Amino acid sequence: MNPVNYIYLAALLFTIGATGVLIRRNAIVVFMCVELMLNACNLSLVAFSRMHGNLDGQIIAFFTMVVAAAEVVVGLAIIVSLFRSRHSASVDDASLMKL
Amino acid sequence: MSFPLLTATAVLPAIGAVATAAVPAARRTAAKWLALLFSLATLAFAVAILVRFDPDGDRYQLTESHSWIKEFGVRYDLGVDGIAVALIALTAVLIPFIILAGWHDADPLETGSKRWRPTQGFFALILAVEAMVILSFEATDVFLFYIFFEAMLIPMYFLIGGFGDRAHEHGEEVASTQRSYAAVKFLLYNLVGGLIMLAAVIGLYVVAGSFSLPEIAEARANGSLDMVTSTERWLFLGFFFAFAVKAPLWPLHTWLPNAMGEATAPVAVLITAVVDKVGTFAMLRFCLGLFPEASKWATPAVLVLALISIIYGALLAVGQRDIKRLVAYASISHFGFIIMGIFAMTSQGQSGATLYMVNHGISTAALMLVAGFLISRRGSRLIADYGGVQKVAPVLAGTFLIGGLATLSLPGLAPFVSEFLVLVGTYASYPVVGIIATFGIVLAALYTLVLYQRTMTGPVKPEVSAMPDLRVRELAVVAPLVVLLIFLGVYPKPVTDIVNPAVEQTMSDVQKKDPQPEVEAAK
Amino acid sequence: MSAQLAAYSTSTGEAFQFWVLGTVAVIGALGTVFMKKAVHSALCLAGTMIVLAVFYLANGAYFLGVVQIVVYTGAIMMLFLFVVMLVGVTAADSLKETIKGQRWLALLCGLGFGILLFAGIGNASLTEFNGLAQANANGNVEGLAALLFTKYVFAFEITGALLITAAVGAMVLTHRERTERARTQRELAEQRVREGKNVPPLPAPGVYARHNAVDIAGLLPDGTPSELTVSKTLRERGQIRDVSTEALNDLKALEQRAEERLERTAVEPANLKRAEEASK
Amino acid sequence: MENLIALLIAAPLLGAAVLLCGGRRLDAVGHWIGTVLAAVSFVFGAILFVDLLGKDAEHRTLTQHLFSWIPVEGFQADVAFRLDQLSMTFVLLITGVGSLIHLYSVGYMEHDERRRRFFGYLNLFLAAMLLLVLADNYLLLYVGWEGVGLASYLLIGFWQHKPSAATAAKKAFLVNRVGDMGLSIAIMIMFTTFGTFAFGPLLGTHEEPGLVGETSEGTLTAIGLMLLLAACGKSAQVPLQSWLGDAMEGPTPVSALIHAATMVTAGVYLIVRSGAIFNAAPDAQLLVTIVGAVTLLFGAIVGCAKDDIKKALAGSTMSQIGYMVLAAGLGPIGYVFAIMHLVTHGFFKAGLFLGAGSVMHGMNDEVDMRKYGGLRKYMPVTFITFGLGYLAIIGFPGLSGFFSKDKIIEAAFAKGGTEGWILGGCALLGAAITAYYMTRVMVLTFFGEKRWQPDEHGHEPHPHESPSSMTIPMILLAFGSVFAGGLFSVGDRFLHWLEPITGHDHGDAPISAATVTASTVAVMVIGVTAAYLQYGRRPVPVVAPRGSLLTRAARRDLLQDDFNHVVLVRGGEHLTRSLVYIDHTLVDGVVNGTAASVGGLSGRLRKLQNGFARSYAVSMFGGAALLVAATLLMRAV
Repeated sequence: MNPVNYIYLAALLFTIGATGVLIRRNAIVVFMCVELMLNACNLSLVAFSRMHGNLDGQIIAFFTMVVAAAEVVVGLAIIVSLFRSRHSASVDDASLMKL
Repeated sequence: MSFPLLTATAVLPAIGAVATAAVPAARRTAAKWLALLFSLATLAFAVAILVRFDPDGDRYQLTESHSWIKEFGVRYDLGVDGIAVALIALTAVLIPFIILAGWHDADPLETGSKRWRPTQGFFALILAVEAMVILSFEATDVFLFYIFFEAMLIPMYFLIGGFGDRAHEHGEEVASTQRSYAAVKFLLYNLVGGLIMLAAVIGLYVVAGSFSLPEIAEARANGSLDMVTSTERWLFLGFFFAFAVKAPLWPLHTWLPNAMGEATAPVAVLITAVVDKVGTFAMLRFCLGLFPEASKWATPAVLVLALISIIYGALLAVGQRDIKRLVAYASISHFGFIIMGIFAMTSQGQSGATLYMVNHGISTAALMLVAGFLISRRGSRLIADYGGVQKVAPVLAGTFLIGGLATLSLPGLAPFVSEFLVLVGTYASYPVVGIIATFGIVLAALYTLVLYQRTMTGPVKPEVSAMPDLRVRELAVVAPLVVLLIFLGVYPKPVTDIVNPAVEQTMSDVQKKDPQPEVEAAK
Repeated sequence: MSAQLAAYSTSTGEAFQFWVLGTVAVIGALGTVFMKKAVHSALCLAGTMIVLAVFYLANGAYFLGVVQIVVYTGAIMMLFLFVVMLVGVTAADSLKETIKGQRWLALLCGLGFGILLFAGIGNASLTEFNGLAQANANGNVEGLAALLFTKYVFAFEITGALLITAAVGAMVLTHRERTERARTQRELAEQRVREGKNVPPLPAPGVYARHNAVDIAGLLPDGTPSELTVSKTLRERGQIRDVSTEALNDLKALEQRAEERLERTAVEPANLKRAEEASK
Repeated sequence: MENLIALLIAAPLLGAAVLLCGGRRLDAVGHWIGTVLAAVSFVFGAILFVDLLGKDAEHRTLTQHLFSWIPVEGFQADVAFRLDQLSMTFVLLITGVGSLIHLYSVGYMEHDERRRRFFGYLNLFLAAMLLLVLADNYLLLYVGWEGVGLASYLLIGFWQHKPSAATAAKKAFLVNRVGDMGLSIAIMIMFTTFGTFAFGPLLGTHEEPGLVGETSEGTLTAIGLMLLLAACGKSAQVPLQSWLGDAMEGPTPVSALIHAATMVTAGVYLIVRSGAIFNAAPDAQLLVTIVGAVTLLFGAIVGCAKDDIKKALAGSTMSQIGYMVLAAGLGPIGYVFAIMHLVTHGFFKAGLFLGAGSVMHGMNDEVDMRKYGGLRKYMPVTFITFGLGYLAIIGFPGLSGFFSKDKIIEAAFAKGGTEGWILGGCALLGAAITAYYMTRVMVLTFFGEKRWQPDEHGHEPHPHESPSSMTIPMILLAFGSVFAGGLFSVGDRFLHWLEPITGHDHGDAPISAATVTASTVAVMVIGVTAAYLQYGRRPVPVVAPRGSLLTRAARRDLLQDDFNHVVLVRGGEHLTRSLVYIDHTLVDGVVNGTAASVGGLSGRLRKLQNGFARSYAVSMFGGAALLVAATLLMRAV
């Protein structure tokens, strides 16, 4: 089997994640979808590194994980404080950007 | 490097504006005198220009040239030809009268109104306008001209929107809303024109690689720079549109009646007698100077529009109920004559048009300022509110009549000379247009005399029965204008001598010759 | 599977594994998106991640595979679950769209984007691939470490700084500074009296109750349930089980049994009335 | 000697300036200043006249070049004067009659507090009129032309507090403006055709012709028609005659000076002066004669119907000028007689008006002839002078009107052909009607029993003779109207005086002069007797009877005003109103509409910014997709 399929899979997961970000209103779920996208990227990176036969891809994937971790920590913190202030975790309720 | 007379003449009022604005609010009267002083000093400098200017010398004289923005070859180039000199003189002459006439227009309203009226600001703005107008008459660098052509709008906007007649009839709020409407309308119209012109200016730089009017004109003349016909036409239209808005040409005229109606009489005079002249002047200097071929191409259309302006403006003037709006429409009609003269492409037409700019300035000033005095006495702009003024205030009525007669260009008064020149010049090249335009003089008589009859004659209305006659200050404003009108009507030679050579230059720019009389042609 | 195998070939086994687990991963992803409750989404996501971990291993990224399981599925997903617990189920969970046209736009974009990606990958010439044989020659972890501490050391340090910053930031965000003194019991009581509502203490759950679960409202003497007896969170989530009817039935049953035992005639209406009055 | 010409104009101009700017302190002496300066001007005129008589006929043309007025390339207008026999005649008429009427006004305007201004205007008029006749080119003539228009505007509207006066003044100026338009167009054509509009090079003299001969007849006809239009405006010829009747709102001296003796005859001057052009454009000439003929009947008919004495006289003025125009249209045959009639008419018509004024003066400003009657014994001097003027105008043999009018009728027949017969017939008919309505005026005013009654204020008018300052001018004018004609025509003095300028030829009279004279006298007698039988024998009703259809029409100036009102005034009002509406809605609306639409569009775009992070995210995502697409396309290309 051609490992390019891994890439296709990654693309598919990424797209699903992105769509999820767009259609879900619960901030937590939105975050999960973001994670999904990141993971998709990681998958593609790993597959690429295998193709090119060097480990840089994996390194990048590794960094991605770290960054994802950091991002999740901060993001969830934000969600929590948001929920405290307005008793809702819906991203639509935080629509103060309206003019 | 000789003394930069042109810069000085323009800078002086600018300094005056700053100084006047700097006067503390308590010293209102001092500010007025200061402004008057500066305007008179400017007049002195303008006279100096007149003296130093040699009609038979080179085309642009007293030139100054400094590099400004090297990257785009924008230069600070000043220079005047006969036409510019005449108009600078007109501006410098009118401003003191405008200031004197508006002496009390910007005083705080005593009738309980809370609206803040910065007296100093009024006079400072007037001086600022003067400075910019003079600079735009002097600039020979297209970009430089454009800057002042646009910057002029800012002080004008505040003059129109900030100061109006004391509205006794309808409440202050109503008046101020109408005023701001007028101001915004003025600004928008002219900005649109200006922006289109800006595009054309840039386009011109792209095509010609320079902003300098003499260079480009020279290059056009000796064929070293030939534009693609379509390009030239587009650029011409870009410039012409802006000038047509400024010197209201039908159908771009509707801002003028609002602006002149809502502004105080002196400001109205400033608009129509000074600022709008920049538009017609620029047609003569830039449209014809830069795009001779396109000008000739556009001539028929422009003439038709001018003709419409003449008749249409006059007819609407007849239909007005508001004194100031009536004068405004009359001005539209007169601007039609000016533009017609410019594009008739005969030396009579163009000399007439230039002369017309000067004379129209003076005559409108006379009529409008007297009308302003009248309005300030009664507090209403409606013609129907007056009647029989002649009996209680004969001098006022008399000067008003003279102003009106000048407006209908009675022979012996200055406007007749210019109007007849324009008509003859137009007839020489476009007989039909000339003949139709002649109907304008009948209509002019109609609206002027109707105005005079309804306001000044007939039984005395009770409201006007206590109306005082002209005061000394007001007489000091009107009398010199009347004298000028009569003098220039009887002996216009001084002006024509200055103007004619410049007009010849313009004619040679557009490579036009006066049509020969049939008889000589036959020989 | 062994390192060699992963290194340079794709065996049919891997193919089989890919197709099976790939399907699982996709299902998981879809579940993440379309599950109604956040908890379920989280579980689906966890599943997907584990599958991905397996794929990492299959691609010879042994270290990453492990990290994926430990860090992601272990730590991060737990974090998610904690937050879900804190926030609880909210009205935001409903999949009903509130912004007009949002869903269709989203699906359209997603579809287009996916197609484009596939197209892109399609014309990308990704046929040749040389395995990780010599890269992983002396161990995948060593390989990574070598790169990480030589080539990418700078980035590595920065990442550390990032993590610390994130930790501090999380604390700052979640820690709420008390601006005013907490009100004492006395003050609260006084306020209740001032407002004149709930002057007696709130009713405890389980009055006439047959259950002692927190999500069951206590019943008033007339048998109607009192919302006040249930915690605020449950109320907001609308997770109150109403048992008033069955309680009333139980009451009837009780009375009947009592009659049978005491051979009494039916209670006089008067008493009943009095009882009702007392209950009011 | 030439320099006197400028002074001729300068004197009254100075007077006007002084009186109008002088202010109240001149009220006491103002009228005398005005009168004296008019007289001074007359003296200058007399001196120049003597000087001209001294020269031989061919060299009686003096020119004075003051300064270059409007020099623009080919267009050279100078302020230059030209005094020849033709303008000399006018100068004497204007200054002479003018001075007399100044004198008359001293008495007539005694009780008017604005008398000073009145004299200022009169002087202004004299200056403008002199400029008109002395100008050496058409443009300068145009200045005088509109100048007299202005003066007449000011004087008609002198009693501005009367709305009727103000309206009449405006009407006069406007109608004149229409004529002026013709004149200015004529000047334009001249300039473009000949490159000049100065009399000298343009018209030439009869020995060496001017540029006129060198262009097509069509052009000349055009010029001629335009000049005719101007003449119609100024001389109240059909179709531009409607203003003259209303102009009687002005003080009577004004009617006498401007609207009888001088200004209204400017049209005739213009035609005669431009003779060279008309001679070369027969079509234009024919039209001139037709206009003249129509007007002389029109005016006469109107004159018969009016009960207002001044309006009746105005009608007669119109008709007399019709005679002059008719004569002027006949070309060299008639020019001289046109001018001759103009002068004699100046005398007797001014006299008649002054008489009318004196009558009104005595009847506290009653103008309705039906309220006069039997005044001859109350104001004898007025009666006699008026009577002499009356005899003169109806052409009583031996008086001046007889000679001039008779010559015109002869000339009309002498035109020859059917035209000659028609024109002559009209002229004769006109003579009959003239006799009729003048007799009517005379009888109604001075004969019969007295018909006046107290006015609304209740005080009975007690007619009395006017002061000497008024009677003296009347007497002098009466002399003029008696003897001028004889003086001129005995030995054809006037003919020889003017011939060098206008040229003359006798035409071919189909009937002998004697026959014409006889018939003229005959129709005159018929007219007089008819009027006498109608008004002298029977008592005159104080209130005018309804009268026949013609009478009623004539009272309304043969419905000309109604036509103007309906067609021009009403139509104009509607036109302007609709235009104002259009300007406000259409022209302005387009702009405002654009503004509104832009605002609406931006408002709609604004809705996209709904503040929901997710919808922003969608656009981001879409953007990303587009980027990918773009990159792919790039690679594909």
